[in-house]
Amino acid sequence: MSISSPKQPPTNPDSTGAEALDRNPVDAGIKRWRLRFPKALRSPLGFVGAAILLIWLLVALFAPLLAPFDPLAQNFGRLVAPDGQNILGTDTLGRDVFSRIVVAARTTLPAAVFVVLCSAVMGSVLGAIAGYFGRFVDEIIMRIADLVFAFPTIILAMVIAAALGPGLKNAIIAILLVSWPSYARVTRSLVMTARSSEYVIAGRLLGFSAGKSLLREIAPNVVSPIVVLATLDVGTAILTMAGLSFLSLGVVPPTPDWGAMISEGVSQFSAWWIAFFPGLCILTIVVAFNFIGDSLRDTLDPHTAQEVGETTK
Amino acid sequence: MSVISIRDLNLTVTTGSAEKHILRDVSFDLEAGKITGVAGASGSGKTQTGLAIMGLSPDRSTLSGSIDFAGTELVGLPSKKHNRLRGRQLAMVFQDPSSAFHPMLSIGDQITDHLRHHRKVSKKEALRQAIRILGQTKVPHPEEAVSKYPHQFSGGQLQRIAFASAIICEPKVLIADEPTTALDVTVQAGILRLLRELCDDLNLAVLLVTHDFGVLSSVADTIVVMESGLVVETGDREPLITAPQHEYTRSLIESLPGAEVSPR
Amino acid sequence: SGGDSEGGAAGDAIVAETAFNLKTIDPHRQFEFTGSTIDNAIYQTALEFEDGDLTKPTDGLCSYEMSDNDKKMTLTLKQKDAKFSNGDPVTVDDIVFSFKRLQGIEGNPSFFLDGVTVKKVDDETIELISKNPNPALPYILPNSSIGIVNSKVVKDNEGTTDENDGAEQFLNQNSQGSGPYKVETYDADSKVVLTANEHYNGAAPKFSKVVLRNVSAETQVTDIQSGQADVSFDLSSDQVETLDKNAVQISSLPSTRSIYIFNNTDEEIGGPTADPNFRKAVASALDYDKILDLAGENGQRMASPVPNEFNGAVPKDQAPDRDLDKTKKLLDKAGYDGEAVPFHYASDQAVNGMDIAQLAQTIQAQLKEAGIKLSLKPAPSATQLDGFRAAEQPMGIGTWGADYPDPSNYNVFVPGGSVAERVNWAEGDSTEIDELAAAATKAEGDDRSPAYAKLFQATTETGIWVPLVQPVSTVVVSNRIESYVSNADVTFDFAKAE
Amino acid sequence: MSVSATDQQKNLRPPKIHPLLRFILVRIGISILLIWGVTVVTFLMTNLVPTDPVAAILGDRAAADPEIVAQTRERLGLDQPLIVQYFTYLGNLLQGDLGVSNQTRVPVLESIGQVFPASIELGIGAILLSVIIGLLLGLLSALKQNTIVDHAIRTLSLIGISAPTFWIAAVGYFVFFFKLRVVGGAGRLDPWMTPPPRVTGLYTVDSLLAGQMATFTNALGHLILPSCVLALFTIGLLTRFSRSSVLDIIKLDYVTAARAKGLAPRTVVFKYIFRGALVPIITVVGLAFGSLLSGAVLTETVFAWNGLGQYAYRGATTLDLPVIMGVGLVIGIVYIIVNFVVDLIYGFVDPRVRVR
Amino acid sequence: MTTTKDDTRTPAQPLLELDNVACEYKLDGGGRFRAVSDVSLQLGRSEVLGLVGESGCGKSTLAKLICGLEKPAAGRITFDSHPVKPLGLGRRPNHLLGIQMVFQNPYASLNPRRRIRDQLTDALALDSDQTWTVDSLLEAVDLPLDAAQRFSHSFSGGQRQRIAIARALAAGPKVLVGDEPIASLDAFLQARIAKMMRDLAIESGASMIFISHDLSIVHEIADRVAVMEAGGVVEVGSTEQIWNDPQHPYTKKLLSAIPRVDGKGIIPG
Ligand SMILES: Nc1ncnc2c1ncn2[C@@H]1O[C@H](COP(=O)(O)OP(=O)(O)OP(=O)(O)O)[C@@H](O)[C@H]1O
Ligand SMILES: Nc1ncnc2c1ncn2[C@@H]1O[C@H](COP(=O)(O)OP(=O)(O)OP(=O)(O)O)[C@@H](O)[C@H]1O
Ligand SMILES: [Mg+2]
Ligand SMILES: [Mg+2]
Repeated sequence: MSISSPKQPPTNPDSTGAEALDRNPVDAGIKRWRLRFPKALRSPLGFVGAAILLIWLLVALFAPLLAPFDPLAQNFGRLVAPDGQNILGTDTLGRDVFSRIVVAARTTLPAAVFVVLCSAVMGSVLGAIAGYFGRFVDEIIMRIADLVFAFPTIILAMVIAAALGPGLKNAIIAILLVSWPSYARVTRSLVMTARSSEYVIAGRLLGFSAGKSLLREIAPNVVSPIVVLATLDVGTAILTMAGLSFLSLGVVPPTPDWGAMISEGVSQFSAWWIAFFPGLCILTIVVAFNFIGDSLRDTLDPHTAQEVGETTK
Repeated sequence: MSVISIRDLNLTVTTGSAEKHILRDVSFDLEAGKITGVAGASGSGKTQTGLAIMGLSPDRSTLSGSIDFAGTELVGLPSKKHNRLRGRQLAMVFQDPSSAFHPMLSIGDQITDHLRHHRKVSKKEALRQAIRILGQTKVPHPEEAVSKYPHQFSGGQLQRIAFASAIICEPKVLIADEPTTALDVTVQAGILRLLRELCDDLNLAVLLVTHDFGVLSSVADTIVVMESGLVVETGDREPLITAPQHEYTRSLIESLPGAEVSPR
Repeated sequence: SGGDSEGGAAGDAIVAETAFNLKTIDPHRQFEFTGSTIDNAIYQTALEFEDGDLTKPTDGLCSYEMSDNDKKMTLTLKQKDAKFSNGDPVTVDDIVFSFKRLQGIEGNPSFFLDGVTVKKVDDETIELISKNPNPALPYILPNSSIGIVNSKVVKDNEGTTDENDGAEQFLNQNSQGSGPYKVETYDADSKVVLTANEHYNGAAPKFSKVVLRNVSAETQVTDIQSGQADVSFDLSSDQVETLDKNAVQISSLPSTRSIYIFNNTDEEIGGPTADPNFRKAVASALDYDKILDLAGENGQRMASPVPNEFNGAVPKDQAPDRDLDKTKKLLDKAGYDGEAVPFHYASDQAVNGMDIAQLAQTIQAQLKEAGIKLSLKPAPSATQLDGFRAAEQPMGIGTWGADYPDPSNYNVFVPGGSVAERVNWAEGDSTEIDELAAAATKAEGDDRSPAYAKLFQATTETGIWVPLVQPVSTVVVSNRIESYVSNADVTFDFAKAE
Repeated sequence: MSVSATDQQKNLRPPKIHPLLRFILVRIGISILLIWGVTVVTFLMTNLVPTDPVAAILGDRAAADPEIVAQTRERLGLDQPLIVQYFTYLGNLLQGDLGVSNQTRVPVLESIGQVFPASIELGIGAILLSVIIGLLLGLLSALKQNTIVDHAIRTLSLIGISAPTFWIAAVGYFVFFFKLRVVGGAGRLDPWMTPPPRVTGLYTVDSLLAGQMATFTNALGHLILPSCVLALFTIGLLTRFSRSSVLDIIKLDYVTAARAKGLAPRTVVFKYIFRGALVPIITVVGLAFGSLLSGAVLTETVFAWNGLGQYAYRGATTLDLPVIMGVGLVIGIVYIIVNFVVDLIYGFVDPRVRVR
Repeated sequence: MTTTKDDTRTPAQPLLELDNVACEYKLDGGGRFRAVSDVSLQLGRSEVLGLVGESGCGKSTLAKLICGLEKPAAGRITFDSHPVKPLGLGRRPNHLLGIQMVFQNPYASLNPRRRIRDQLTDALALDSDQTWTVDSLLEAVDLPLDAAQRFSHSFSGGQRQRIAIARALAAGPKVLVGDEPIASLDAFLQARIAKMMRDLAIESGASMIFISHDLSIVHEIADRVAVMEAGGVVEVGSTEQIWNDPQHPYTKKLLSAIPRVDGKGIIPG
């Protein structure tokens, strides 16, 4: 439902001078494309984000080695405050909070990345179809996207999860169903801009069919904004999954999960450590993805960046 | 007596870690009642020269040298003081008339807000003057025009309105940055005529930035040719065009179709 | 804390908090904790349990007499000064109408008077005739679902004694009882406010207003400590532990609810759970002390689904203990190959502060130690109940709250009973138990208790039901309330709080 | 590059209706279509839920009796084919009948009438906070681009959109209410307070209307924390968006032109830059309102805020289908209406649509 | 509407023929705008037709019609005795591949994500005669050979436009349509690129339609000139004829508005 007027990059009278290159935003973005990832990480935020993410990846990878205790074993006193043995305390069932937090990274991270990958693929394919073929195909796909947008994410996910039953798989399905439209919107708008751009028309004049030009000429130009959007969206997916778990509609116990740990913890205000640390974990990891995504977005040209920004929920 | 006298103007801009020298020792004068044209290929620093006079150089740039405006040194002038000159003494017209106006504000509002700000005149009085000025710049139906919005005008009309806005406070200096580049030839002629008239009638010192020697040949009194931030040649219109001294000027003019350059 | 001065603002209102499961306060339809808490304050009943002694029904509006064969009960109107909230006196007609309406509208509590014929004898006497001997009847009548309503007003507002009754909405908004309070505002989702019934024939309550708020347990913790609330119903033992004991009063009572594991007897559905050896292995694999720990200080072991305070309860020292060697032998006998058994429970439910989700995780961990693998299948209680009701769940956690304190209420666990059907346990599956059940039904007077105890012991021995714990019902009361009554009958008596 | 007005007119076949009217009509059309779509989705969604509504309606005891179950099924029309059920549902909807909650037997419309103002109060509180704070921060950040202020604001806004709402809500409740006592506790009022006489259903407004200052301060004290928590995400969102939107505008010629006119910097910022940036921002505010409604589910749960979110949560976990359908429909409609209004504002603000 | 018949027909069968062509745009606010109406034109072999007129008069629309990128509202376009069909979703039919276009904006007309070589190879595949190779193309447009390995962002506007020309030529077109291919270039580059286009087109045996609003450049390179005003062609004739003896008042106005680079200080018009 957003009104987006396809803006053409400004055309300025140009020279042969090489310094003029920086002045066209499209080019500036492209020039940086190949350097984008390393460059994005060179910005302070990007670096901090990458560092945090790296730490979390290592944690997830080596969780079994890092966790001092069995995350499922109810071996300790219940609700023990952080001390030398249980450095982050124990929960209501006497399980080590630190071990649970560490192991929970193993479910959260891959699940979030997986769900984002799926919805990015699903959304951008649909968006590309809508954007390229236009007319009623576009109408149908985008109206459905609008409909999904019109529903509050968490309520829709809640109903889906409640209907299918809690569980990681169902939470992923629920999030997938509600998160594809942002990709569809961005892709559609990018494809629509690209479709009427002169290089695509030039290709069509050289005898490319619509499908070939979509794949060969447009797709490469849409990938990077989608990557940026997806990076930012991993954070959102983690938050939504945590929200579902918080409402006991997500990961099935006893699998450790941050959202579920918070939900357990808020009923024990005095045992603040149960909820506080998992919240911090969610915060840091989402911040990491957002920092990286934001730095990546800065390397896009302004128009595309805005397109990405506008539709992010 | 020159209204503005630029001496050894240097401008450097820092982008990231790199420093870029945009203007190098630029010197020339603007005189009242005369149009000084600045020519040069794209990126040669024409626009930046104009902006330096207006005090609108890019952020994180350093300006050195001297711009003397009727006894006031503009280089290093505190921005508050510069702001008092802008619009009132120094006016500017931009290349693309359709983007130089805020699409959501009425024409009347946009050409009088600086008048009201500088002169503290009432809204009604300001509008009255606006209508007069629009008449002077030959905008059709000035009374209706003030309540219309930019998109309701053609490019040529908007450029006339931009001139009206520029002269409404009776400035001494007018900087016109490629005022006709975005316009059709037929419209261009009208705008050039308007520029000439305004310059003569109001005794304005005009700085006309353009890379079109046809335009300079029609209206400029003196011409300054720039190449990558350097002034390569300064001179009166006719000799400079017909018998350019500098190799760069010569190559520029010779590349134009229909140019009449005297052989060496 | 500044709670006291703030609390003072509450003045003559008493604020109670509970997580609502409120569907209605039409007494003849309500069947949940919140509804009955409210109806207890609004409606009087024909009989009562004095001072919460559930073993001895006493006179309420009426006095009663049972015939020798337990088939006829005679009620005599005793409190002739009782008045409804609009000033009408309570008559025998009102009582008869209320009984008949309960039976006729086919609501959830209709079963209370199944097979009972209500007959007005004269303006002071009513006869209740049962088809079969019905010794439980005196224990049933004190239930707030059998509250006495003003028949005239209810009839004027579409109230009938058959399923065409349309007075529910009316009764929600305009209570028609003779109890100490009446409804001021009713919002099933958030808040119910009661005000004193000035026509009440007992001592006028000290607090002329009762605010019952729908608040989750975690918020109740902060509210009771900060003086935002006077009474909290749902705190878990862990939460109670953290409270400042100088600022609050804690009353814990044995709960009338039982928490148990059910095992499906149908091999197609339950797999290993259909094997008695497996079920018994489960019973001996559990670490009951730890489970008891979750329930808090006054939680009790159970040797059958019947709460320990009830007639017919199996003494709790007969409850099984953990014996992993036994488990191992039994599992070998059952030929259990370590396959994961789906274990269903309601993820959003807490029973007397006992979180079912946590209980399930504990059970899973304990059974794992014994070599039994469970895969947890949590679901919102509505969905979970659907599956249980359809008898499709192999194993899981069930809870039962007493409708009335009589062992016959637990016949649902006996083959053919409504809960037994959910594990596909039908009459005839066990002749021994069928015989015991028949004997218990026949038993009279003092024989009933041992007869039922025998029945439930046999029932529990099959391992189809593994009773886990009888939790405690904890009511936390702020220090602003100087004296109060909280007992097994009324969890908290608003009218008696001072 | 513009065409002279006369040329345009010569070849123009004018539209039959005024473009603004047409714009509005098209928007209304799309909105109606979307609302219809929402009814289909809610209906289908709830029919996919594998639960038996009859059991939920009847309750545990009565559901055991197959005869009663069959009767109820017939009474509710659940024995009809799906399409017939849908049209019955649609017909009822058109008469303002959203059905009756399976759990509480209260008509859904009535309950929504109760909880909706609560959510709106929270939503308006949050959106006001986020718009004011978000826009100002965004503006500041853009004007001070690449300074320490800008970096700080950008970092903070990123953290703002990264924090799990329910966690912040719990931490905030613990710190600001439980420990510090600077805000009101759970719920919309202290429990013993009587809500003000209902006019709008917003306690803050109603108490002011009734002149009950004590109630007003109390309601405000309860409102402040949840709306701050809820606003946190949208503040981050709007800060970021208004920053980039302002940066886009700052580059434009008309801003340089305005500065070249010697206007006071304040005038340039608010009259030119901000106004230009506002149009895209309005759209995002519309979208942000949608995400507020989502965030409300979790926030309301923590703060015992008896609004749509909590109502929806209870509906979803008890699989109370009429409630889910009702809430879905209402929120969908609100979202569509908000965006419709946003589009209209867009149309009215932009003279290119308004004036021809 | 004044319309003029194209009476300067080339004797033989024309390569491209427009017959009373019109085009309409739907406007956002409803209503329609007729951007081109009743245009008849012919293009012979090895000829350069200049198309001039002020902004918005429909020049680009006409170019799009010729390439099949817009659907004509009326009239017929014939290329090499084949009707020009509007381009749908499928491939462009082979017999129409002989019409190629060079666009106005050099920044948008090359794919930023593909190497120059790939983009040229796509075009070379169309030319059965194998007249060109990537290297010879680059040489022809005065670019270093290593340009083939690079992406478009490393070229300036003028260089890109030359690549775009090379790509259009590579396809071996019979008609090359240039839609203001020089408008966004530096004034000092415009004439150079325009001449290069003409020379390359004629050398490779193609015809060219050269759209510009810069009459002095059209004068330099066109054999015939068509003048457009408000969607219609008002005058067609040989360049000399138009320049020396313009018939239509609009043409006169247009010509007189060109400023001369003579240093005389005369404002045209
Ligand atoms: N804000 C800025 N930051 C850094 N460099 C700038 C900035 N603005 C302009 N430049 C550089 O300054 C040089 C001179 O620019 P200027 O705009 O004065 O050129 P110009 O002669 O007006 O060119 P054109 O004919 O294209 O308008 C160019 O190399 C340009 O890249
Ligand atoms: N897609 C479109 N929708 C509506 N109107 C259009 C569209 N494209 C062009 N027009 C209008 O059609 C007219 C002719 O446009 P066209 O682009 O053909 O002009 P042009 O002669 O190429 O102008 P320029 O010299 O500015 O490129 C213009 O008035 C333009 O506003
Ligand atoms: Mg410039
Ligand atoms: Mg064009």
